[in-house]
Amino acid sequence: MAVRATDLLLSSGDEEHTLEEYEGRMPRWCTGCGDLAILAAVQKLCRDKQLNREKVVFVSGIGCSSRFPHYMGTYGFHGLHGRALPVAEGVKMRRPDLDVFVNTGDGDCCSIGAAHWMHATRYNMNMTVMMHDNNIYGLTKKQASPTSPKGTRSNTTPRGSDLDAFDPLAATLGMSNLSFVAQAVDWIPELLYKIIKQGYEHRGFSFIRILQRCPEFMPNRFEACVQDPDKLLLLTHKNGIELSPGLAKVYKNQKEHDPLDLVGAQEIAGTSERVPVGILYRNDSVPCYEDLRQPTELITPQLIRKGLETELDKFTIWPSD
Amino acid sequence: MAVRATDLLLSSGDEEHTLEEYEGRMPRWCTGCGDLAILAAVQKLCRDKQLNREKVVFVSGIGCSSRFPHYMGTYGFHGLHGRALPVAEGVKMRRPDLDVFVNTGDGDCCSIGAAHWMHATRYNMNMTVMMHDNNIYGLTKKQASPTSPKGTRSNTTPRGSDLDAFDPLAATLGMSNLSFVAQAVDWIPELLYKIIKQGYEHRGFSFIRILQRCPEFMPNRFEACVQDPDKLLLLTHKNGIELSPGLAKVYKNQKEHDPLDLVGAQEIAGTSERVPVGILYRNDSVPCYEDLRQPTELITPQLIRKGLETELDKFTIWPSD
Amino acid sequence: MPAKNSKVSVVSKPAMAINEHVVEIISDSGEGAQKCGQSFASIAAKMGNGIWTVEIIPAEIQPPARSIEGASGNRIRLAADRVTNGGDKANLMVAFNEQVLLGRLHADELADGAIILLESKWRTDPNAAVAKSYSNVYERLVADGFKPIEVPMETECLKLVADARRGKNMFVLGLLCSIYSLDMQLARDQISTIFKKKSAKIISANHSLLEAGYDWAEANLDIKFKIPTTPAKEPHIVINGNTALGLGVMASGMEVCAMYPITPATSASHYLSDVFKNVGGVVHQAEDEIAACAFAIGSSYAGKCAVTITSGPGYSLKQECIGLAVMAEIPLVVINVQRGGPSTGQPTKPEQGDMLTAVFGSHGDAPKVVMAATDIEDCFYSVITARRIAETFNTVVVLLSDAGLATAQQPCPRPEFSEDWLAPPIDQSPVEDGRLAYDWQLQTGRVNRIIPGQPNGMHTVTGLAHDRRSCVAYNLTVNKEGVRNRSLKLAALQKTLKTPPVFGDDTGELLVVGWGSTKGAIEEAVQRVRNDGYSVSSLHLRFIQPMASGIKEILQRFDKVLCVENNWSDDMEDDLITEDNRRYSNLAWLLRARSLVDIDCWGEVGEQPIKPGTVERVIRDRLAPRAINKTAPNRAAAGRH
Amino acid sequence: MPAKNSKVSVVSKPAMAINEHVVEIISDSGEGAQKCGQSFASIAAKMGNGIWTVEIIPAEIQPPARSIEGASGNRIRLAADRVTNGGDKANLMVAFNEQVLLGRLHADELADGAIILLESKWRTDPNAAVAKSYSNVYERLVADGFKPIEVPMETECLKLVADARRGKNMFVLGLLCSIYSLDMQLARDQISTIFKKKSAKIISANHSLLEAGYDWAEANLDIKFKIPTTPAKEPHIVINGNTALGLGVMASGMEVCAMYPITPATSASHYLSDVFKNVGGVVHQAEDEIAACAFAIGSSYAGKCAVTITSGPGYSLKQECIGLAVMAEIPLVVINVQRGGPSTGQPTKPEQGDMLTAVFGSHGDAPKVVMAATDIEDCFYSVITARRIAETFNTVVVLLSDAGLATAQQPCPRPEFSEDWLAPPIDQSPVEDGRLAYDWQLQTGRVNRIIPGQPNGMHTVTGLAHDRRSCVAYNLTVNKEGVRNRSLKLAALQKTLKTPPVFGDDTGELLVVGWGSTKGAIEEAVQRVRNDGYSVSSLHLRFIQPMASGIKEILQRFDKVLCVENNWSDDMEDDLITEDNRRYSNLAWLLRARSLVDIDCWGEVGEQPIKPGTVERVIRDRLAPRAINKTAPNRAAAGRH
Ligand SMILES: Cc1ncc(C[n+]2csc(CCOP(=O)(O)OP(=O)(O)O)c2C)c(N)n1
Ligand SMILES: Cc1ncc(C[n+]2csc(CCOP(=O)(O)OP(=O)(O)O)c2C)c(N)n1
Ligand code: SF4
Ligand code: SF4
Ligand SMILES: [Mg+2]
Ligand SMILES: [Mg+2]
Repeated sequence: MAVRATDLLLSSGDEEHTLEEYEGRMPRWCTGCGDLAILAAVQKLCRDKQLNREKVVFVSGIGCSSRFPHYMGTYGFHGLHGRALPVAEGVKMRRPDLDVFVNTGDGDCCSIGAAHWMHATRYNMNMTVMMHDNNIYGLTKKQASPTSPKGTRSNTTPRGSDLDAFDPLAATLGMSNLSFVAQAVDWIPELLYKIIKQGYEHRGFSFIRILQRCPEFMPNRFEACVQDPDKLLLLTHKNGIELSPGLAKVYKNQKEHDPLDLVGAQEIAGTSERVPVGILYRNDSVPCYEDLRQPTELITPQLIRKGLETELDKFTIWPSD
Repeated sequence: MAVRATDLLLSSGDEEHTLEEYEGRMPRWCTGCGDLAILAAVQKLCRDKQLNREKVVFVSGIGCSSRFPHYMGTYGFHGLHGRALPVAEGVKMRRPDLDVFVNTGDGDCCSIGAAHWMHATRYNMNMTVMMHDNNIYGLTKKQASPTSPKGTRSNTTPRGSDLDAFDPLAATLGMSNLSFVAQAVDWIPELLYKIIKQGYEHRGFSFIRILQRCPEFMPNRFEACVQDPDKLLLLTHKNGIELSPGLAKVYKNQKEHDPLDLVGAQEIAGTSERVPVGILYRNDSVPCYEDLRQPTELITPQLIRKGLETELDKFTIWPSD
Repeated sequence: MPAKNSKVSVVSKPAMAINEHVVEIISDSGEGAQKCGQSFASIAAKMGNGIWTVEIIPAEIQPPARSIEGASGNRIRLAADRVTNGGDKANLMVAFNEQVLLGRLHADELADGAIILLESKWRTDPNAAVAKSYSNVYERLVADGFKPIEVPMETECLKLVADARRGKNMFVLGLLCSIYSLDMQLARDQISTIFKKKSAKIISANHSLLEAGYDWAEANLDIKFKIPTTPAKEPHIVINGNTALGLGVMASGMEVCAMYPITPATSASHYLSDVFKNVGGVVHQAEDEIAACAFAIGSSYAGKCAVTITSGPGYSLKQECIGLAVMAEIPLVVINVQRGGPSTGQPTKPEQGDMLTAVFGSHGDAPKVVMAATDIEDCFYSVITARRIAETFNTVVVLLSDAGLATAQQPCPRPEFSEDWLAPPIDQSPVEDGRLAYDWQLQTGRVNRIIPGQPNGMHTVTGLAHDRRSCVAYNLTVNKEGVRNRSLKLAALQKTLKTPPVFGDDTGELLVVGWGSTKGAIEEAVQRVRNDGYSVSSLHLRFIQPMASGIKEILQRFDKVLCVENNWSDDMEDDLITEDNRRYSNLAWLLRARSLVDIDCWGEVGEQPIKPGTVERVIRDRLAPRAINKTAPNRAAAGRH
Repeated sequence: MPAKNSKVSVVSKPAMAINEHVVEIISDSGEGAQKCGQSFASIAAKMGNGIWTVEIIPAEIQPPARSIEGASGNRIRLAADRVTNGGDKANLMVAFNEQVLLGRLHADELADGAIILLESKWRTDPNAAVAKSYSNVYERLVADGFKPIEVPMETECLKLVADARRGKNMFVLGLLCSIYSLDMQLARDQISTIFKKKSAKIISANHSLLEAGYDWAEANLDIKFKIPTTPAKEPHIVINGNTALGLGVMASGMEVCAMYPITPATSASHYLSDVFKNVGGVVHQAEDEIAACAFAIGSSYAGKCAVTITSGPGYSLKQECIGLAVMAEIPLVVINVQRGGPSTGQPTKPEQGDMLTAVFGSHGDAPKVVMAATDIEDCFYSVITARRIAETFNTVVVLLSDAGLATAQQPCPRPEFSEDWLAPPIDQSPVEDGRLAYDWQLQTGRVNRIIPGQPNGMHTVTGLAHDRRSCVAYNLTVNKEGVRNRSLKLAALQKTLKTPPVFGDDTGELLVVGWGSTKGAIEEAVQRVRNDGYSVSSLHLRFIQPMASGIKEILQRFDKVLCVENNWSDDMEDDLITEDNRRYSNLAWLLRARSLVDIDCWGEVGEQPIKPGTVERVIRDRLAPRAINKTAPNRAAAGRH
């Protein structure tokens, strides 16, 4: 767990930040929308970490889930469909003092934004990415998304979708320079919180797929999982998630999985009958792009003058007098 | 091995097609460019398969490698940087009678075209895709590509590139609905030919990464591998590639690998010290998108009239008389 | 059946004859005001009224209940004759709660003296704040001079069904049938149709609700109107613009639609996804708009002319692909259902803001055809024309519609299918020796393209500059030849276009020029002021690029010319704005450049399609600015921006 | 050192004084003609000649040897005074083989009576076909009236080095030093500089080659010119346009450049990749152009104003992102180094074809600033201005350069760095209560933006329509306020722009109007015809949007106005083209619309920047069409497009 500038600030004697401070505008999601649970978990995390609100930026694309930043009491960037990640990279690049979070949807991330996702993973910049996966296009009112299960009836697939669902976990586990992947579900707040927290604490690109209920357009999608704890497989490990006794009692299917074990993670993602929840992979030793490319000197007008003059010298014809 | 319409045509008593017929314009690649070897292998394949030239379309993006279609004596579509795959999908969608090949570069496919690549894999349309991977941007004169090894000095990374190379094999093996992945090298013509042939014979989306030498901008990149057969790991299997005695003698590192074994393939891609060459994965049972979505009736003016009238009826207010 | 019917006619009060009315039904989303409004419009249309419906859509999926922004519903203009637009403010408004009503009041959507029918249950709501809010709004309405009528919708519905929230809309339909003297049998049939997938029990419950509403109105209201009808002699279809686009795609013989979801274009693709299969077509939802466009290009290249449907943000993303299709001369139909811009803008609101990017978009010289549909019917036929032009000239045809047309419904004559609408089957015959890939015709720049599968025609198309053989070009002459021919095709098409007719006199004081979806509103406004004796005419464009000949001559025959558009133009009354820096409306740019006539412009970038009354005010203002200034106190609010 | 120097002066023949010459050195690619040309230009510049160099670049990485399309090299115009463009046809041509020479002949690049120096080794090539080809070309040259001089380059070089292919270029440099009476010491120094990373042995070998070339020329040629020099009193830098852009980025205080490789923009990023780090900057090569633009936006949003550099296809891809930056009011500099379009077009060739897509690109009303650099020096300063405008107005500034400027070299005064070029450090102070995210100033639409890290300023920016608090807007009034303010900023900027000066008299018969990189060529052409007594002036624009005031008044003072641009416009002489359907050149569209002056246009879409001689011919043609027709037989070939 890396120490952040913001952690240090706790000792500065400021007043404690309350949960309310992290609230922004009134959420405008449907009743029962899983995004609400994610919002609650994130606000709690911010409070528990006592983040300075002005030092936090939530970046998103377009979709129901991408409204997220508006509902936080921090800075936010609600950008373009599919482009949350490159925007977030730009924000982080020369502002390592800012805590960057990204909220993206399954369409936003896995469809139009897929190339950026693959490359963001590779850049491994220090940010926490939550992919709200409701298996559908919510904001545009029900079209199949890549993660929609085969047979999903939607407005563009009225006779049921044709393709097997795209698996974001397997895809991520194949990406290069990977440093953190986890899966959470919106309906187990404790786990949701813990997983996002680990993502936040991981120094690097933390990708968290969150199974998110959309009662409006996919009312029954996750019902079986919600109702039947047996449908989940909880990944536990001392370097991953440790379950509270309460949870451990309810969720009987548990698997010790060391987040360092990539092949194990691939097997879990590829073959599990049950929905894995927990940290699939974490590698703390992948360098962050913003670190690799940080300036070596303080940028001052003098530095710029010096650098520029050096360059100009190379091209200069001096008067011969 | 599926039977194709074109195979059947062999018996039609036409004259045999010669190798020359498959030649297009004079290749304008640099001397020693690996693209030349790929071109030769593909022309030979077309001749051996006796493809009707007018029924073959080569689709490409932009890059040195994407000039490929111009050099074939078939139809060709030299399109936009990164967009070869969606164009090829459009070609194939309602023209299953056409044999579609795609030539794309490492920048074209893994950088700007990455989202299309992921989704083309998922659509699994019947086409043969050759990714000419020279680990560099050739046409634009030497910028790092995602597959450039860390430390590559290029025009945009004059002090050496910062990131570990992106691994296209591992990435593909994480993609959903995957049906065929192989790796070839430009400098072993026999294997190159055999692998492309298997890709062509596979009914579905056959993705072949070809390590391709670019003497102009990466002169030493693959030299060690070219010189030292020990640096390669040949994947053999009765359902994959079987080596000629000659090759088997030179390339001592061989590994029996069943193309159906995905986890095995992931291990090979993820951990091999040596460059694997052969079929990593093949699954013949993934349905092709164009089949799933083919018209159920012959499209005639009558059919259109009928369909349209049925629709119009739904909205019609008939005169009440 | 007859019994009930006759009962109804017996109790009916005498009705006041009126020529038209604008009716709005608004509720929280999910309460069914949409369905009520559409049914109401359908019944009136079947009886022979002219109608035009406008959807009132909240911006969120599930906006908070009882909120100003949550207003969801339908505006129906119904009239004795054909109507071409949604009309002006509402003459009668049915509101399911006072908050959604307030939203419409804020938006200045109620005509003076409009009749208001308001669900009364909130007055006695157990939540004091709700009750308070209700009576506040009620009092404000009274203060504003309205005489709101309280309707115990909930109470009445609960007599028949357990969940009034799901029944109110049919009760209101009955109410409206009484008020507008509609045929109750048609209403019952309508209910049977819309619930046809539901159980008989549900249908009968809704019939009862309908009748309860009717009876309540007959018993309690003393308003009753009769709008004369002229029953259609020919079959008509009642559809919205996006359905018309979908039907147009089917009828054009296109086989592939590649798209990515985006509001407000998507509903056209939804419709197609449902029905395209019946004519052998396929809707491909691609991974993004670029892929959708590339997919369509691939399909067109292979001989199956394709369409891609999108809205602003998607249109911007397709720019590079559009340039490729222009360059390689591959037919392609691109439909852009415009929405409020720039950027994500106002996804559900209409705007005509994408014309100039349609004309000048994509780098380099990328000449393409740009058309704009003027009404629902035109949405249908324009697609057919677009496909034909695209394949005749092997180029890109951009068809502009907008969020207004997309959801507006209007009856229009039922199209009679003609096989001429379809392209002949793709040519797979051998290519004669010596014929080249780009055998540009000297006079027209046209080319007969060669399609994969044609023996002896093998070549590689490319987005690079190329010669007649489609070989990469390395010099000025060859490049110039290609650029010239691609541009020339527009001139060749232009020669076939008719000069659009002037609406009104051929000369006069003021000519209003519009394009696309504003046709109905502009012509109605012009007609109104002409009726008052003003010398005003209008001209409406369907083809934006190329533009028919003869337009300059028309413009020159008027003292003043004014473009009226649903897009931005700087206001000359803004302090900083001068002739030198004013940013004109889209069409004004083009027309000024081409005709050199000093064209003024007026535009609105708002929530709804431009109203005829607004255009009327703008016209009067332009004709006698001072006088109007004094006599129209409402002007500021209505926004001569 | 002095000894050798004096020796040289002693043997020198008397030189003919001339005012300027255009020299070309061409070879197969890889033979070093580029290096030779650049060195030659540098030496001349150091002596005080005006120079302008143009790269001759083959379209392929490694084109076939001895091929027409393979010609690679350099064109150097050198003159007594400052030159502003590459001039007309070549007066002297050094060719390493007859095929590359033929290429230039086909392209009509040799002036009448041009001196040709041709490597003679091919005459006796063992391959009979080669020898034949050589003598054919030689004879054709003679037939065309040239007197080619055969130079035994290979033979002479082999006396000194083993691989003549790698040495010839320095031999030719010596040759040219003799012919143009250049200072051999400067030449030696130049060699020492360019080979400074190589061994002393290599340097000395190249010195010998240089001198061998010089001596051979002195001994064998009787051509010797002297172009007067005016040694600079101030320090000058010799750079090309893309280096100037890179230096401009450094000097502007921007910290982030996000890009994706594309010709011809990339060399600017190459240069920056090399040096940006020295001032703390970073070049990020993104996965595509969209990501590059989004990355730049993110960085700018976070307070570090960023630039993204691209060419046509990449520019088209960025359209959606550009609209977002406009909408959310995030400063952003977009540099578009234009190339031949449309689509992939002609990647290495110059064109000014992206102006209208820069002005009107991106859906909806997306007002942005569009500037165009007029010469090398202007490339540098424009970036600095662009950054300042972007941050002052929180908007997008598009800076247009092109492939011509990108690779052309010219001496310009060495900039004196000023700290005013930089923005102050980003504001991280607390935001006062009540200040809103978009506190648009009523008069100017401007806003002081709040940057993450500022306590009390938290808000979420969005591409949706929004109000002053950056909350999503749901109604006409709020949306209109945003649209108006974003548009108004352009008017506010426009008030600060100076009317561009007229080159020549303020009134007259013809005004030529241009923009961007054609300035030098146009003004030179105008000067030439003015010298002949014609009443012609020119006007050149740097700011395309907004456009300075006073331009209309200037246009009106001339009988005729003609836009001359490096982009397409339909030719009125084409049968199908009429006033009604003509597609105008880019600037002509804008100027006609704004000024209502009947502006004619002429354009070229070709291989090279427009030449002054071409413009001159066009001018003469426009002034007296018939007469010119007769007296200029070359006209067709030279392409009045
Ligand atoms: C370029 C572009 N294309 C399409 C859209 C329309 N659009 C908005 S959100 C969305 C998808 C929403 O699905 P998802 O990303 O899964 O988010 P959710 O709403 O389900 O949270 C689409 C297609 C857009 N705004 N911009
Ligand atoms: C939209 C767009 N961006 C960038 C370019 C410039 N470009 C052409 S080819 C290329 C990359 C070439 O690399 P790769 O795909 O690896 O192919 P190679 O030349 O190495 O075969 C780039 C960036 C372009 N033509 N279009
Ligand atoms: S539509 Fe679905 S995802 Fe969107 S707010 Fe409603 S429940 Fe949530
Ligand atoms: S630059 Fe490299 S990839 Fe391109 S043609 Fe030359 S050798 Fe081949
Ligand atoms: Mg979703
Ligand atoms: Mg490459």
